[in-house]
Formats: sequence, structure tokens, C-alpha cells
Amino acid sequence: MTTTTITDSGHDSHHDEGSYLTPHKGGAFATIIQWATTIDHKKIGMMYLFTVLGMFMLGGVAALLIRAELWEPTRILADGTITGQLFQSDSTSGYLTYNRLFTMHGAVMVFLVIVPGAPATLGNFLLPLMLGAKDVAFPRLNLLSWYIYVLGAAFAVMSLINTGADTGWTFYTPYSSSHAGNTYGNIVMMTTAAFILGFSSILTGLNFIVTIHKLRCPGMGWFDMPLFVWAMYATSIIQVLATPVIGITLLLLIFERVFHVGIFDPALGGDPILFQHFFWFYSHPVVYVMILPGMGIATELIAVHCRKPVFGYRAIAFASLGIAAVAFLVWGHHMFASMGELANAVFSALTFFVAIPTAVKVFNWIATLYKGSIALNTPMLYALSFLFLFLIGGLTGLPLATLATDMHLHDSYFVVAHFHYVMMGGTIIAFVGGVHHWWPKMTGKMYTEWVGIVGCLLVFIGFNVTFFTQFFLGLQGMPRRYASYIDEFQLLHQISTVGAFTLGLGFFIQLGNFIHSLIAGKKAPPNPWGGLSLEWYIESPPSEHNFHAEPILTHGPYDYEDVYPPHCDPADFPLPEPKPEGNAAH
Amino acid sequence: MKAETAKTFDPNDPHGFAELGEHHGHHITSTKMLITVILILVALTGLTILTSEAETYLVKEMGWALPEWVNVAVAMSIALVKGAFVLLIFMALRYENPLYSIVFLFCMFAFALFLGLTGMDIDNRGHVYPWKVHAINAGGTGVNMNYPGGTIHVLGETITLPPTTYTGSLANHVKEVYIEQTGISEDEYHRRWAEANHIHEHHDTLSSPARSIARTGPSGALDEAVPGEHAQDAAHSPETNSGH
Amino acid sequence: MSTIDAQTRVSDPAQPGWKRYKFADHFRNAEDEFDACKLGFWLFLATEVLLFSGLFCAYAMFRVKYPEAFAAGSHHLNVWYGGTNTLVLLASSFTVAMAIRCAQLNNQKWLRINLIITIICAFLFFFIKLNFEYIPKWGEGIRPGLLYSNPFAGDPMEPIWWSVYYAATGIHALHVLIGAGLLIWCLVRSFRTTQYGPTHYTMLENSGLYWHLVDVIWIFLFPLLYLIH
Amino acid sequence: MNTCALTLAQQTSWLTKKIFGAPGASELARDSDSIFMWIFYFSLFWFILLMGLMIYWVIKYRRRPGVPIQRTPHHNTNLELAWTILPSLFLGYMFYIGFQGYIKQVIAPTNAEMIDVRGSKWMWTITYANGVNPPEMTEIGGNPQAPIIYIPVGRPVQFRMTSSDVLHSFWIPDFRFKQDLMPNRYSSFWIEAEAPGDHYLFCAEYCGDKHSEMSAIIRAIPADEYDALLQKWFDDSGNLTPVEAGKRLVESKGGCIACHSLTGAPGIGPTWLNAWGYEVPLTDGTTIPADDPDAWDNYIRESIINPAAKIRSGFAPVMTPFAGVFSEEELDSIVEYIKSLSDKAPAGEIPADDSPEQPES
Repeated sequence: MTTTTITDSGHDSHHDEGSYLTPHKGGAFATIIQWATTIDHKKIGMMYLFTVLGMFMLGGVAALLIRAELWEPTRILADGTITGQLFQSDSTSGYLTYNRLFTMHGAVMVFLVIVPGAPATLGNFLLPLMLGAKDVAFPRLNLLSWYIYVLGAAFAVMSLINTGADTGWTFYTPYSSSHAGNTYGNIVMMTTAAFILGFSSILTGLNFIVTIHKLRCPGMGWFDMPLFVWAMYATSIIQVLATPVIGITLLLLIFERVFHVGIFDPALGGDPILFQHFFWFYSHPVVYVMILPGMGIATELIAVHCRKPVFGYRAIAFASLGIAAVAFLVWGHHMFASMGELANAVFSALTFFVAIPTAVKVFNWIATLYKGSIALNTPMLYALSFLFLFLIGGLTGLPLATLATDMHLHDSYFVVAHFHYVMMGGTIIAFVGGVHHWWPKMTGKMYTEWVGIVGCLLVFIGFNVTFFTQFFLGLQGMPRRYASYIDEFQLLHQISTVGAFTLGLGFFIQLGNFIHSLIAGKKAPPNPWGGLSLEWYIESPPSEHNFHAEPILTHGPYDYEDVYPPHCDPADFPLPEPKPEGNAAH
Repeated sequence: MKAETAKTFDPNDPHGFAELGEHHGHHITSTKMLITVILILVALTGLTILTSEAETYLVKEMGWALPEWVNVAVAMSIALVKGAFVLLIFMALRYENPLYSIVFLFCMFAFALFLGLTGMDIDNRGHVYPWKVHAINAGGTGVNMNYPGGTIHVLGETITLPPTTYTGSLANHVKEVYIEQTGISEDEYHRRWAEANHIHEHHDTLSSPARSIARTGPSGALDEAVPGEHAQDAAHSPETNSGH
Repeated sequence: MSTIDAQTRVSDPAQPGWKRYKFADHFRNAEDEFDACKLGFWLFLATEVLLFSGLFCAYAMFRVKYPEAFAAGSHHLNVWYGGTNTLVLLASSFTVAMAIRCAQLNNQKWLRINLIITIICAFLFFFIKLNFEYIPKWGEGIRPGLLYSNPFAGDPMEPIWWSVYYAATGIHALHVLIGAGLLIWCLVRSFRTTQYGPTHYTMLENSGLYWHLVDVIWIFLFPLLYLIH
Repeated sequence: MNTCALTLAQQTSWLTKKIFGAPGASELARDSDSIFMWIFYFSLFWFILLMGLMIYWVIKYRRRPGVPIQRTPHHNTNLELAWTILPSLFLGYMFYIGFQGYIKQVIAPTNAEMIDVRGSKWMWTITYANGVNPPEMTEIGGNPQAPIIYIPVGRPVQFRMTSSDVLHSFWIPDFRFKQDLMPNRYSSFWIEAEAPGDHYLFCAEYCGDKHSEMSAIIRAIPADEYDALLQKWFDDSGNLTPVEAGKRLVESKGGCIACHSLTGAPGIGPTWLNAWGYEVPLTDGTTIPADDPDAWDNYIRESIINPAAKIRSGFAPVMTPFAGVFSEEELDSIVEYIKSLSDKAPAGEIPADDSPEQPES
């Protein structure tokens, strides 16, 4: 029970020397070719990480420009809007620049950053490692999904160059099908981008489900998997079951836009609310595609840095599946202001069911802290920030699920703040924490700890200043997607803008820390945090083949009470008194 | 937490699938079975066409008032049986790993939710205000979509698109253009219309939407579009065929 | 049940492709790889069903709201073309199931014959659809969306019915062509390297599953589109 | 409303006021606020409990060298069941009060006065039961032509709403309710003002370029004044000159001046000042000839009914068609009014008291 049989059994024929990051012997060009044609999940994960990071910067710049525009309640008739002047658009185009910016921010952040973010980067990198596998089940499909992602990103950027779409990321008809834009190209391109990205998402999800089913290492039963893997499993189920519906939705939207088939256009007898149903049948479950990996990452971070077995392992695992199941029942709460009364009541009732597994998870995370050995390093600070922000995000979801209050808060800044607390405070914060946590494993380099802590604090403070004020804006009557507003709201908007730039600075510091680590970071030990899941058994960065021999699992991922972490000085991680024999069985 | 599994570890069956029954190997379906199934499928196809024709006959010739759902229920039940045969035998779900059936059932579950909850909204708008149920103009308000109109060339044919704006439905607009271009009388149009719609006799007594074979005239759905409860309704009502 | 041992594989080029096949090295054995591929493909089939679910949903919503328009539109479709197409697809489903059986029994000749019949059926389906349905309808002015120019619409909502019809059958026809492409690829590989045999026919079986799914979807589209009153 | 929630809200109305900026303008709005406050206190309790525990444990059990973790149970079924079921009961109650409040919000009293609302890019058109449109305007958040919608105090008012182009949403924050407007459908919204006063109306569903300026003022006035006002507008509308009638139409019913300036300033559409009778290039290469009254009258008529037919160079085809909105008589009035704004108009047609402010340039 206290040792592991994960050993290098000397199958030298299997592995070459050096890590997966070792450049190709044929020079830089050969290395690029090697990466571009790799089917190694780790390389693909890293490629995803850098493309997602690039897209995150694009979306982030758009966000900062949005906040800059809202510094003043500008009037186009007076002297033009701030963003309008910045991009020298003439005053007749009104708020188009702003509208395109928030559309780009939304579409890029949702379709290109958060949805593929955690699953395709950390998931790709870690899933086979945590399962003790050599690769994901379909490595070539995995590479294909990265190329599809890049193609989708290219379409999104092309749409942006082609004046950009101004429909909002939700593409509501009939505005998107018949009214938006002066050219056909930009909207169709953005829609095509989202359509293509759906394929990438489906392939990743499908790949992960099969990997989890078929490639767990010997000895690993379903309840010996790390909870991150459980979260990825639930995520993948949603990706596979929900994404095809956005495929057909966007396909019909393109038909609508090009041929005016009329299914979603009331001018031809169609029903715009039907489009919303189609859209949210995917886009609500996809909210859980975004948050579930974040929850999984947070679980890992808390367990490792508290050195505690996760409290209620099965409850968390089943809560993940529960969230995935309920995800398909609640999409109507995005449409309370446009649906019929019966549907509103039913969807409101169903929406509350999401709160239950989510609450269970939060309780379990907090309970895990009890009597642990909590290290307050950067990843743990991110995990604690996640708990704080996600709790606010979850609790502010309650008045949005309650019909009487949602009729006021719907489509207001309250909603904006709520989903930023969940999507950004939840997913992005956990994701960045996860990147810190596994950075040594991925790159073989340590980052500078104090810079990480400073960055984390800036992000945490900036985030709260930005978005907490927006709750008040929404409650007081500030609608979404407004480029100019009544003067009463200016103070709160300015506080929010200051917060946004603090947040941006925090991320910028993190980025600098990573770049510095890549160039001049200390070499990372195989197991800097004392983790117990399988990825910590191999060197940092891992070799091309992950494990030198097939690992055989002998302990659970969270047996911190009984097992010394591998590659660590046991004195650093003392174990409690052994359990009395009588209670050994659980 | 672990350890028991490691003791009985079998490298060829690392997850104990043999015990769980997860490995089902390769089932070879017999020719006899395949031929039986294809014959059943062909017979069911004949049956579904036959029932559909029989319903038409019953309604048209015998004057039975079959409710609308009979048609759907019969056709869909037969389709379900056919689909089940293909899935279970041809696609071998019956013999294979139950996991595949579970995947398929989950997919059906998602489909049912999609259909059911969407229908719950789309078909239940009028509980508080009945005037929320219907479209103001059956067939649409008229094209209002920054669409240039004019002519386009598709498959070597020149097609004239409707102008950007007309009021009422596209079908009505096309009809008006046709009458204007050909200069035919309303009666002549109705004769040609009945011919094109394969209606040789008028069964006015059967023209209820609750029945099969409901079609007798182009205005069936128009008559019930909006109740005239308020003074403003005259402006919205489809008789004047104007959006606002 | 046939468990295949990797070590018995031969790399002799004279041997048929299915004997030379070596599974990818991140799987433990060929059986695992076969199961993984099949599970993956069933998941993919689930996504295909859900892709069509959008069309079925649009159909159902408009059918519930405008039954008369749907009945009127359906009367323009000839049940015999639809019925023939149903039989064609059912027959091809049968032959593809037979082809897989032939692969399992290493009957290469009939494997190819069955595949060829299936592919012919696929194109026959497409030909009937195009030649007897799409092209005449297009000529009558029964076209999707704004192109609609048939002056004898039976109901104001009839253009919507045709939009749904064209979207559903069009996307289905696209799947027929993709399925035919997969089967042609299987046929080519079968001719070139005798790729499919008792121990290895993953690609053939998955293409067959895809083809069956196309058939199942048509089994539902046919009564929905052609048999409405 | 629920008594428990109400008491809580009353005890802490100062906090409610801080949060919402202003108290709800009707009883239903305050009910909605009290439900919000109930959820707020519920959330605050859990937030403080969980974050308090977290911070306390993080400090208490922070890592110290050589100190091992302590053994604790890995799960506790009773505890876990308790923290699953207990909040669920509260959630059920939350749904219940939310549903009750919502039903009151949507079901209008049978004696409610019906007012028609039409949303279009980017203006609100109000039509009262006697057929008049409110002619008064004010400036809100950059929109100098936001209509003032008068409603009576103490009498329920139901808006029957539809849209002529894209989705809009009718949101009056002070009344804590919003409802989407859909083309080719009706939706409903009702309120009852308690006291005279102004309330903002915003469009809350993104509808394109000037979404941010699609606002209005809801002005509650005593019921007798309201009745008198409506009667006055109705009487006025009978004896206007064509130019006056046209001016009123483009300001209220049509809302044209949201995009077409009267001062020569650029806008989303061409300015109307000195437009009539001048040569205008079109995007298809042709022009509307100068000094051709018939061509100009027809061009204006066509551009109202079918704007995309002739697009002036340098402008995008974004205008909502107004086919079926105006009667023939009203179209004539609008043409006359636009004509009156041009210095090429036949002499004597510009009434001295109704000429627009001349721009500096």
C-alpha cells in the first residue's frame, strides 16, 4: 500500500533519450515539421495552449477596449465614441465599432478560448498521463482536431478583418440572418468559424471518452481515476451530445442568411424563438463544458496542495455527471423574456436542479481543507480564488433562475457580472491555476513564485473590482451591450474599467512570468508539489512515450494519508500515524 | 483504497472486462437472419404506404373524420419498428457491447429533451393571452431583410427574386405577381390552383385542421390568425394584409 | 469471439492486408483497438443523429403549428419515388450487412460484390432524388426560401414546408454521398490490398454502421415527408 | 407577497435602496425586490459560512514543515445527504416565490388600458387606444429624440407589443420587468404606476447599431390629466396642415429623425435638410435628377415603403421598410414636410412658424 510498482522496467527498445520537448536533430525546420505532424498528445496539448493563449489575448484586448469605451457615457452625435475615434470610423456608423468589439470578445472567448481551453490544453496533456496511457485513443484525430481549431480560428480572424460581425456571439435571428452587416461575408464567416470549431470540440470529446473507457492503466478502476478525469469525462459527454445541435443551427443560419429559407425569419413566417431554442440547446450545456474542467482542475489543486484525500470522492464524481445530465434540461432560462409562461415556469424549476450538484461540489472542496496541510503557493491561491469567485458566481445565479427577479435582471449587467464570475472567475482562474500547477510538468521549468503570487492577487482584486460593480449596474437598470448610457451609471462604469485594466495587468505579469520561466527558469523536479497521481511519477518534462513501461496502479490518486509522494524527500511530506488495522477496509 | 484489483491483474484484460461482460467480440449475423430482417423491412414499407393510402381513402371516399394524430401515430410506429430492426440486427446492437446501446439511448434522451421542451414552449404560448399564440400574419410579415431583389442566375436559369418589401406572405406575393403577369381571372386562378394541388372536388365539410385531408382552400390558416378583440386589431389583422 | 495475438502478425507482402495489419502501439492488443474504434464510431453516430435532430425538431414545431401547410406541401411529393428510394436504401443496408458478414468469413469475392451493389444503390438513391424530385420541383418554382415562385401554394406557410424539406433531404443526400464515398474507399482498399478479413475489418464495419444510420434516418424522413395528410 | 420576505425587506429597506438605486415604482416591483433580498440574505449566509470556514481552515492548517496532515473521514454519508437535501428545500421554496411573483407580473387586470407598442430599429412607436401617437420627446443617453410615453397614475396599463424588424426588449427598470418584442408576434407587459414621475425605458435585447439609444421615458401623470392630454392630441390631429402633420408623423409615429437629421448633420440615413430637389447619386450609378418634383416625390414615397429599392451613395441599406405603417394621406404629409425642409421647395410652402433651426454651416 505504501509503495508503487510504477517502475522503469528497462524496455530500452521502447524509448529514446530526452523529453518530448527535445528538438529534432535535423534543425529548426525539421523540428517545426515534427511538431506540425506530431500525434503526441503532449505536443498537441502544448500547441493548443499557445493558440488558445493567442486567442485569449485577442479577446482580452477587445474586452479592454470595451471597458475603455464605457469610461464615458459618450454620445455619437456629439463627438463620436471612444472606440469609433480609435479606429477612425466615421460618425455615421454609430456604435458599430463597439458592437463588433463585444461580438468579437464574446465569440472569441467562448468558441476559441473557454470551450477548447481547459479540455484541449490541460486535458490533452494530462488525460493520458493521469490514466497511465501512452496516448489518447485516436492520436491522428487529435491532431486533426487541432488543425480544425486553427481553421476555425482563421475564419474568425478573417471575419474580423472583413469588418467583423456585429450580431453578438449569440447570433440571434432575424438580426443576424437579415439585418446585420452590410456585407454577407462577415457574418457567414463568423458563423462558419463557430461551425468548424464545433467539429474540433466533438472530436476532442469523442477521443477523451474512448480514452477513458479503453486506455486506463492496469489496476485503475473507474473510482481510482483522478477527479479531473471524471470532470473531463462529463465534459466530453456534453461536447458529444450538444455540439451537433449547434452544427445544424449554424448551418440553418447560414442557409437563412444566404438563401433566406425562412425557418428562423418571421418575415417569411419562421420563428426567431425557435432559433433561440436551437442555439441554447447547445450553448447552455456548453456552459458546463466550460466550467466542469475548471471544477476538475480546482479539485486536483486543492487535493495536492492540501495533501488531503478529496472529501466525498464519489459525490464529486457523480456531481460531475449530474451536472452533465441536468445541463440538457435548463437551456430555457436564457429566454425567460421571450418564452411562454408555461415554459418559463418549467425551465425555472429545472434550473434550480443545477444548483444541487454544484453546491455539493463546493461543500466537498471546503471540507477537503479540514485538517490538511495547506501550502499557500500560486496554484493554491488560484484554487482559493476559484472557490471565492465561483461561489459568488453560483449564488448570483439564484436570482437569475427565480422568475420574478429574473424578469428584471435578464439581459442586464447583472447577467454580465454573473457569467463572468462563473466563466472567468471559475474557468479561467482555475485554468490559469492549473497551468501554474502543471507548468513544471509541461515545460520542465519552474516559474518565479513571488511573481506568481503578485499576479494572482492582482487578478483577484482586479476581477472583483471589475465585475462586482456590474452587479449594482445591472440591478439599477443598465442593459447589456450598450455603448452609451445615462450619466447616473458613470461612476460605477469607471470603477469597473479601472478594475479591468488591473486585471489585464495581472495577466500580463503572469505572461511575463511564464516567458521568463521558459528562458531562465530553474529546472523543475519531477514532482515539485508532492502529487500522487500518475503524471508526477514520470520526469519533467515527460519523455516521448510518457511511461517507460506500462504503469500498474497500486494506490488511489488522493491517498495522501498513506503514500509518500514519488521523487520527493519523505521528510518534506510526513504521513500521519498509520490507521489501526481494523478500519483498513472502507 | 485500491490493491484488490492489482492482485488478480491480467495483462490482456486489465480492466476485468471479461467479468463485467464488456468484451463482446465479433458477432457474425447469419444470412438467414439478415434476409428475414430485410423482408420484414420491405413488408413494413409496403404497410406504411398502404395505411397512408387507406387513410386517404377512408377520409375522401367514406367520409370518415380521422383525427390528425392517427396518421402520425401509425406512420411513426411503423418507422420506429423499422428503425429498431436496422439498429438491433443490421447494426448488431443486440449482439454487441451494451455500451453502444447506452450511447445511443443517451443520444435519444437528448433528442427527446430537445424536442419535448422546445415543443412545450412553441406550442404553449397562449395560456394567459390567447393572442400570443398566432403569428400576426400567417406566412410572415413580408420580406424585410435588406435583400436587393432583382434577378439571379442559378443553374443556367434566370430567376427574378421578389423585391425587398412586400406585405403579407411570400406565397401570396408570388400569387399576386402571377395573376398580374398572366392577367387571369380569380376563378381561373382557383381552377388552376385546385389542379396544381390535386384537388378535384371541394370537400368543404372536411376542411377542419383537426382532420386528415384538410386542404380545400388557400386561406384555411388565415381565417384564424388573430382575434379581433381590440380596436387596433383592424390594423394588424391579416384581412388587410398589412404589417404595421 | 476471437482474440488476436499481436505477435502472430506477419509482414510478408504476399499476405492479404488483413493479416498484415498491425494495431497502433498505444493499445494493448488488436481487440482493444477494435473496441475503441467502434465505441468512438458509435459516439460519432450519436452526433450525427443529434445533427439531424435539429431538422426533426424544426419539422415538428412547424408541423404542429401549421399542419395544413405541411399537408398541402406533402401532396406535391410522389409517394412512389419516396417508397422506391426507401426500398433502395433498405436493400443497400442489407448488402452492406452482408458485406461485413463476408469479411468476417473471409469471402472476398462476395464482399466486393455486396459493396458494389451498395454503392450502386447509393447512387441510384441520389439519382432518383435529383432527377425525379429536385429538378422537376425546381422547374415548378418550388424552391427553398426567397427563390420560391410557385403561384399555387396551398397555404401561406407552404414555403416554410419546402425549406424544411430541402434542408432535411439535402443534408440527408449529402450524407448519402459521404457514405458512398466511405464505401468506395473500402472497396478500393479491398481490391488493392484485400484489407478486410476475419481479424481486421474495423473500417468496413464502421462505414457499414454509417450507412445503416443514413438508412435509419431516411426510414423516419420518408413517412414524415411523404405520408402526411 | 410572501409575508416572511416582505418583513425582511421592510426591515432593511435602506439596503434594498442602496442596491437597487431607487425603490420599485409599484407594489409588484417591490415584491420582486423583496424576493431578491430574500435570495440575497440566503446567499449571504452561505457565502459567509463557506468563505469563513475556508479562510479559517486555510490559516489554521497552513503548511508547517514536519507537521503531517491529520486523518479525517473521507466521506460522511449523513453529512453529505444533509447538505444536499437541506439547500434543495430552500431552492424549492425560492422557485415557488419566484413563480408566484412572476404570475402576478404577467397577468394584467382585466380593466387594463391597452396601449400598442411597436419596436423598430431604433425607436419605440406608441399608439394609444384612440389612435394618437405621443408627440413629445426628450433626450436620454445620447438619443435626443427619445419619446415620452404618458401613462395614468393608479390605472393599470397593458402594452401589447410587436416589432417590425428584429428582436427588441421592453425594459422599465423601475418596474422590475421586461418582455421581448418579436416580429410577427404579440407580447404583453403591464404596469400600474403609483405616483407621478419619470421612469426610464430601455431596449434590453441587442438590436443593432444604435441599440444603446433605443430608450424612452415613461411619464406617469394623474389620470384626469392623462385623459385630457390624449383628448387634446386627438383633437389636434384633426386640424393640422400637411406639413405640420408630416412633422408630427416623422417625430412620433415614424420616429424617422432617429436616423435622418433635420439640421444637415450626418446620420445613419441622409439628412433631410435641403435634400428635396437636389441631385442625389444612387449606389446603382443612377441619380435622382435635380429640380424634378415628380421624381423626388416618388423617390421619397418609395424610400419609405421600400427603402432598399434606391440606396443613396455612401449609405448602407439598413432602413426598416414602412410599408403598411402609414396611410396614403400620411405619406403625402411626410413628402410635403420633407419638401418644406428644402430651399428648393416651391415658394410659399414653408410655413414661417414651423421652419427648422438653420444650421451654422
